[in-house]
Amino acid sequence: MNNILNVSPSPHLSSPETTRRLMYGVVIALVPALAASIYYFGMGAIIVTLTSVLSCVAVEYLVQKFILKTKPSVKDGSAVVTGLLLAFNVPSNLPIWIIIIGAIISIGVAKMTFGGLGSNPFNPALVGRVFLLISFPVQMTSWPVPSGFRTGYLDAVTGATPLGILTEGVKAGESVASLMEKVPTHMQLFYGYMGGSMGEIAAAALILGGIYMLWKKIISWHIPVSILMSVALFTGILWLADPTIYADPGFHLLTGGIMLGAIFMATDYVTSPMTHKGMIIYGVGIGVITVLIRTWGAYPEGVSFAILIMNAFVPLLNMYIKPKRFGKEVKHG
Amino acid sequence: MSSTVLLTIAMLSVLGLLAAMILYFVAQKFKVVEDPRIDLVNEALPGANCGGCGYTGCRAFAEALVKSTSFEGLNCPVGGADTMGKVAVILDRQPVALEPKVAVVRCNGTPDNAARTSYYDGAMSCRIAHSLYGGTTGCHYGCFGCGDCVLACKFDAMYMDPMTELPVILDDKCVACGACVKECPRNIIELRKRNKKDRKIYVSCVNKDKGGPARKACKVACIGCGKCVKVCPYDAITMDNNLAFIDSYKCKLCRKCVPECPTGAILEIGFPVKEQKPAEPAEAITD
Amino acid sequence: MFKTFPKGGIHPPENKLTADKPTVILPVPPQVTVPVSQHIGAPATPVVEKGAAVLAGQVIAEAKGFVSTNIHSPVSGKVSKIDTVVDTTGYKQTAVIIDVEGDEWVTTVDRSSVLVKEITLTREEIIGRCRQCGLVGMGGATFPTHIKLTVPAGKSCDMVIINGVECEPYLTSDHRLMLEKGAEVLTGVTIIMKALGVERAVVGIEANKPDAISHLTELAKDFKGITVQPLKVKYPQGGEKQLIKACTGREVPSGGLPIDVGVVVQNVGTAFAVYEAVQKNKPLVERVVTVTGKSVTNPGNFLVRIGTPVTALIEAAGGMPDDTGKVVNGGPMMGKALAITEVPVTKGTSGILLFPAAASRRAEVLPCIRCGKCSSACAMGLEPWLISVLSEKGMWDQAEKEKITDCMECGACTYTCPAKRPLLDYIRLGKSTVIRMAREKITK
Amino acid sequence: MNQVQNFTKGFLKENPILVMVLGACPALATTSSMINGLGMGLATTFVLLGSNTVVSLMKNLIPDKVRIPAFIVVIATFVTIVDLVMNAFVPSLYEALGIFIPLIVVNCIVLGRAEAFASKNTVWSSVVDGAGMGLGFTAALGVLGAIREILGSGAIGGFKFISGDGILVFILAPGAFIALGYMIAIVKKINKA
Amino acid sequence: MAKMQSSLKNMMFSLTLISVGASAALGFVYEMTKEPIALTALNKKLDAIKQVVPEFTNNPNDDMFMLPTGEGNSLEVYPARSGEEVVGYAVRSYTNNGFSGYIGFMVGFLPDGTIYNISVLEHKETPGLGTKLVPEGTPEKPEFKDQFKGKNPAEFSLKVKKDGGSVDAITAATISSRAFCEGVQRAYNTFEKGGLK
Amino acid sequence: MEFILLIISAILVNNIVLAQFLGVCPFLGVSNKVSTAIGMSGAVTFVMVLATMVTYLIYTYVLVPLGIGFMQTIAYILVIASLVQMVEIILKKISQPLYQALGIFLPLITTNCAVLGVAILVIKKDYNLVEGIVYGAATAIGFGLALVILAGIREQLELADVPSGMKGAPIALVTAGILALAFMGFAGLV
Ligand SMILES: Cc1cc2nc3c(=O)[nH]c(=O)nc-3n(C[C@H](O)[C@H](O)[C@H](O)COP(=O)(O)O)c2cc1C
Ligand SMILES: Cc1cc2nc3c(=O)[nH]c(=O)nc-3n(C[C@H](O)[C@H](O)[C@H](O)COP(=O)(O)O)c2cc1C
Ligand SMILES: Cc1cc2nc3c(=O)[nH]c(=O)nc-3n(C[C@H](O)[C@H](O)[C@H](O)COP(=O)(O)O)c2cc1C
Ligand SMILES: Cc1cc2nc3c(=O)[nH]c(=O)nc-3n(C[C@H](O)[C@H](O)[C@H](O)CO)c2cc1C
Ligand code: SF4
Ligand code: SF4
Ligand code: SF4
Ligand code: SF4
Ligand code: FES
Repeated sequence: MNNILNVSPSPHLSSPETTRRLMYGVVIALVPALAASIYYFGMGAIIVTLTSVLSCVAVEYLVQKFILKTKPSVKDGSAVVTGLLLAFNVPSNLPIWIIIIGAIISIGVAKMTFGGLGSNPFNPALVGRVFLLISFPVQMTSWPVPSGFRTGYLDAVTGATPLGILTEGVKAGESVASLMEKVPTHMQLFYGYMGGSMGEIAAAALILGGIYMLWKKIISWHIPVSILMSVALFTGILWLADPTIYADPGFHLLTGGIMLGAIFMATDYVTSPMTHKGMIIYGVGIGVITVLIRTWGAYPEGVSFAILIMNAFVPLLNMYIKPKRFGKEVKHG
Repeated sequence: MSSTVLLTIAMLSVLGLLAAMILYFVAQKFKVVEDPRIDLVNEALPGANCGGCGYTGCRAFAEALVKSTSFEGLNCPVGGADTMGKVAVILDRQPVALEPKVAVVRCNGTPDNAARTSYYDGAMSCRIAHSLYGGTTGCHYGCFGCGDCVLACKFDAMYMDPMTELPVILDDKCVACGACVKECPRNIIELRKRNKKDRKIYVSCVNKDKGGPARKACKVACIGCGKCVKVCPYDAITMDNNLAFIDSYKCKLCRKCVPECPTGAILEIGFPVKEQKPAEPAEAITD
Repeated sequence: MFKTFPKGGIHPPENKLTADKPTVILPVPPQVTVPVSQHIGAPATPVVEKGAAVLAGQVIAEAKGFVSTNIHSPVSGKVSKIDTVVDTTGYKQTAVIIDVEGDEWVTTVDRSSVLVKEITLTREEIIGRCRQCGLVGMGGATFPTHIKLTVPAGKSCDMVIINGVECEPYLTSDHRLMLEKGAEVLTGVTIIMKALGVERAVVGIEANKPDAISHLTELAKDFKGITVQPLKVKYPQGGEKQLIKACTGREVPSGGLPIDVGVVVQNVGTAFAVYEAVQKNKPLVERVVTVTGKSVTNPGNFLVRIGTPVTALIEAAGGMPDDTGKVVNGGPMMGKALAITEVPVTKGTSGILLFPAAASRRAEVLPCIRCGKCSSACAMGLEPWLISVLSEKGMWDQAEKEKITDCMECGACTYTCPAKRPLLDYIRLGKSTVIRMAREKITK
Repeated sequence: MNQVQNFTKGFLKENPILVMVLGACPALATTSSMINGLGMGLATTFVLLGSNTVVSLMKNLIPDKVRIPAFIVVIATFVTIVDLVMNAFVPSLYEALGIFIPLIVVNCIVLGRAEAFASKNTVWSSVVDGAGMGLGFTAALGVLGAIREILGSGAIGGFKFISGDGILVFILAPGAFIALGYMIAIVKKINKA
Repeated sequence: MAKMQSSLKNMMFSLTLISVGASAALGFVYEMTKEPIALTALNKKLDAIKQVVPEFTNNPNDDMFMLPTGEGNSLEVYPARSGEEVVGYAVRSYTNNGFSGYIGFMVGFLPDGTIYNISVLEHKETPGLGTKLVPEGTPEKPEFKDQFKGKNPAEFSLKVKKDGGSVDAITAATISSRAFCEGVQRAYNTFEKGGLK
Repeated sequence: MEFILLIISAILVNNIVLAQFLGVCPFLGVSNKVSTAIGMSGAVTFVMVLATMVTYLIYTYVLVPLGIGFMQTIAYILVIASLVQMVEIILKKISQPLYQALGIFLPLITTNCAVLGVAILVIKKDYNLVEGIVYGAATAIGFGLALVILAGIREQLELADVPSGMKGAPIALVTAGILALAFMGFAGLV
């Protein structure tokens, strides 16, 4: 015998797909949106992104090394994705210390506390985002207005998001038609010319990333499509019912975090259902809650909350919605 | 006294009386279904819910104890005589004196002793490995070293020694619950009588192959030569399927068998060093 | 045109390196080791003693009980000893070890290669012959054939499906057999049909074997009731439930057998063995084995005697490459890794697959990211991530509710998992535990 | 058990909220500042002391079957007394604690102690137990309140040490849950060591 | 002393005993605290009034009268007098449109309608956001409320700037600010319509 | 419409556990399994509606006329405790299956401060009887919703490798915290 053989149970083959490849696939898919926000927000976008990614990775590493005393797993890339998405969900002029708090919450509280990758019931980046939104409402809602590449960071000129303008205006009794003149055109919205969170603005870039992920089979269509469809349907009904106080579906689809949320955040494997049927229910839930919050709630935007709320239902969906088993059950004597 | 105070008193008395009556009738209608001693016994048990007693948990055992008429065959290995004594007081019975036990790993197939013939690369579980094939060495009986037993131990009484790739039992922590015994797919672990100063003498091998193959697979295998059986003055050693076994209740720790074994399969642990025996890695097991 | 089963399935790289390598007859080795248990069920009892002279084709171990079958000597020579040896299962088993002397056969065996199409035996005789000749399923499960050909009381059978799918990557022994012995195989199918009393047989073949499809389609014109069904390439199409679904649309119930939907599935190799046993009175003492692997110098398909050491096969394929890290008996998806290569070929050995060291180790296991890819891959509609963790945590009751016992151990889930979780390892553990517990409950 | 142990067990080893996780509602609801937490803790301590004393005094006068209603009456009486007294003399704290003062009556610690301890032990032991448990509860609430106040408003005991706001979540519901969660985890760790 | 058995008689006896004891204690404490509780409530009101109008000598609580808001309900008005001269009116106003609903105010007007001061009596607004309605600042560090002091709603538009008024809203708490304005406006309207100006 | 708002408010916006901190002990204690959580929700709903009704009547028609409103706490707790007992007896007599399903939870409800809390809140908020009952029912549903969600998550966490120090109450609390965070999104709906 020349060498000692390896013995393992079958199968002896494994697909080339790995967790790391999937995670970096998401990173690649996020590049167009990142480019867009750097184009519109400049230096701020770069600083926010770098801080967020670095602090997420650092928090994960430090928690594993010093608190949990487990093998560091930062190289699986999930912390990078969380970092990027956290950055995408905050204004590009957010002070660094707030971003670091966000990273601590995202990774430290929402992910590692539950046991790290794969165990967290809630989307870490969104927990971080919502935590910041509620803790630092002032900083989290002063949105820089887009301009060409800008080198300034904290000193950006701020303004309201289109959704903010809409919500405020409707509450103050203005008609949607007159408000629509104050917001960018649908085409501008599509290319991302609006105020908002760093990464949510450019629908075009986000859709591009989504197509890439669909092509690479990183995600399936069920979640994004069911979210977008249900938002379109719900807002469409409202719009048809009373166009003076409800904006059109196109506006709703192109503004706020809908695209980012539907394509990148609701699709997070860990926190979304396992079966296609479950995914559709989940998606519709997100869509409906989003519109609910947008039209009747205190917040002008509700995607983050909607996703977190539906995250909470995922275990129940997984429990009660099972894939179709092969073969009917028969009684055996 | 003001009228408020009077009203208060009246009100509360009525309420109190009502409550008392309701509860009285409830109590009358539904006499206690559960023996209150079950709670008491349950409280006296350690609450580890380890299953060492053979029941699904401490409470189930408490029920069994209360229902039983004697303690024959009922024992909480975790609490030991102390606990059983307490239970005996509660139930007003005689405790059965049981000798304390301790778990012992009966394999010494370190990489030095038993050469690896294959590398196991499946999920880290002895059961899975065991259901896959005979073993990573020529010995198809010995330890796989994936540590199922260590995971099973609820009392932190075991760990895997990375050098020997064998589990080690910490005598002072082991409560002889037997979880590891049940878990080991190879039946390597045995509960043996606990001797003074944790001394033990046992055949640290479970290989049932004939001498030749056994020896070839592992330097310290029991080859079934029978010398120990002959030398034992107390008939404590039996030979079955080419494998010697020392009954811990018959063994008087005289140590006569130990030098007899040509392969060193019999280990003596916890004794003062008598003579310098070369290379006895088993000494590492105790401390 | 190309049918397949509807849910799940994967498509690993096919790597059919030996598809065009004609079968080579391997010389008889100087010594053979014939385990007495080469099938599912009770081991056979040796009926020869040390030193006895035996002829090729002579019974050396007799079936013990119903689910068992005879073992024949594959060579002529002298019994050197009866001992326990490690065989392809990885465990020690009783085996008859024979020193080869010449190649004398039992005279009743017709060794000519003339095709005999006419079937003279009756149904009962066919089944008896299969039992006598030690036939087992050649598709991997090695279930004694005579049992499968006996339709249990209360069930009825209306068609036979012949499994020519060979969906495992690398393996080509069935493929070669269909090309080289097509007519014999189809005659064997006809015999099986007769034994079961059915009029219809379908041979399912995957689209990656176009030559076999056209060859058998052509030949089948001469056989009544046999059609060839081309199938899409998708693993695990060879699993009998999937194959039945693909060919007929019938769904074998959970916990049921093919016979519950009126079907019996047999492998093409089994059909060939049935042909040889019934028409030529030849017991199952040799089979085609594919020896393959990317590092193998001279991969090929070999006709070998049972009991030949695997080392001899590897030698025939150019020897064991230095960097070999894993040797698998069977295909890469379902085959069994060998701890040592000094083991004999048995009735169930369909291939010997060598992996270089670099490809032989499993990747680091990461936590499940709940991507659901394993669920999508599972053709049985199970949730591998769930049942494997239930099994890992010892939650047997829940695992049973989640139908862990329906798993056919195809390994598609483990293959797909991006986190490289050993899903099937734990599922297998859970499955066997659940089955054992269910049995204990019944006996109690 | 000696009385010192009897007293101190309520702080870490058997802390009502941090170990037994009883009385979680007031612990979450009234700890948006340290002062409120302490106030709530002291109110509970008073009830606990009172009910433990009375119950152990009367333990032989109360037949088993009515012990629960009897205990409840005793406890509710003390709770109402606290309610009235606080309303009269510390109105600001009374308002801050709001509905959670009457709810002391259902705080499992109080009934639990009456049932598990006071009804079986001497008056003195019961007083010590009540004090220990109550003060343990108070300490836990105080610390939790302090943590939330420091993080949430950048203040301690109402005294601000930063300008501007803190991390607002910590004075809101989510922060309460999260802070208590980690606090329990830490105490678990300490108790284990 | 032996433990009492659970007979009906014993149970009733014991519970009645406890009830009587408990209620006696309760009744006693109630009697004792009745007055301090009433006093506290009154003081609270007087304190609030004191904060929002100039020094007075009367007891505004005794002189309280109701004025209709014109929305179907009435507000309490507390006149503050120094001697015989009316120095101001404290109007107990409210709004239901706070972030968490109801907010109660005491708005103090000088007899000419100028706002003297405002005090928030009751609210459930979010800590850190809506709560910024409450504190009173210093001249160096004015708080939200301070911008109303000395303004006369006749010329000072009681609306947040977003809605075209003159009030600087609290950052990120427009809803609370808006509600605050509404409550003050209600007080002013009532005050004005009541002909007190 | 008013009732709808009341219901939405009680279930989503001012969820009894997640926003008002009432009933946290059973929320943590009975949320290990979804099936038990569902049973508990049913029992709580039943008792809460009944208790709200009875306490309301006692308060308005006994305590207030007699001028002893301060006896609220003591009267309520006795009423609730006896009520739970009675429900248990009646349930046992009239419907075994219902008793099997809810019975084990009933004793837990006596010390659930949500029940007493709601009874007190109904008075505090000046609801009339119908509003009070609707409020009680909606609150209980809100409790049930939160409980079942938490149970689902905890059952899933059973299978995950939660760090040992966080197991049990701590992780349940952190989960509840994040859940509360998510529910804050409903702010302003009413
Ligand atoms: C316990 C058992 C009983 C079986 N009984 C029958 C039977 O009565 N009829 C039959 O046609 N096949 C029977 N089989 C064979 C199965 O149908 C199947 O062909 C065999 O298990 C191999 O299938 P596989 O390679 O897909 O696993 C039986 C198998 C087992 C394990
Ligand atoms: C996942 C899986 C894949 C299989 N693939 C094949 C295959 O490619 N060819 C084959 O003949 N049998 C295959 N089998 C075995 C068949 O299910 C079945 O046992 C066999 O066709 C029955 O025929 P036999 O009894 O003649 O072997 C596979 C079984 C499983 C579980
Ligand atoms: C939990 C929470 C509490 C809030 N509390 C208040 C509040 O008390 N008062 C308020 O005006 N806005 C509050 N807001 C913010 C409003 O939802 C809304 O964003 C804001 O009032 C209007 O935005 P602006 O002032 O930035 O224009 C709160 C938001 C959240 C999420
Ligand atoms: C398709 C996809 C989407 C993801 N979305 C998110 C996300 O929205 N937020 C986040 O924190 N991590 C995201 N991740 C990374 C990772 O799954 C996440 O950190 C886990 O929840 C950590 O357990 C995503 C990963 C993939 C593959
Ligand atoms: S021969 Fe004995 S000691 Fe050696 S490995 Fe096997 S069981 Fe262990
Ligand atoms: S070592 Fe074995 S017998 Fe001893 S306590 Fe651990 S599991 Fe129980
Ligand atoms: S091995 Fe079992 S669970 Fe996995 S895919 Fe195949 S049938 Fe499904
Ligand atoms: S494929 Fe792997 S990572 Fe994905 S759900 Fe299945 S087990 Fe988890
Ligand atoms: S304190 Fe509220 S339920 Fe326990």
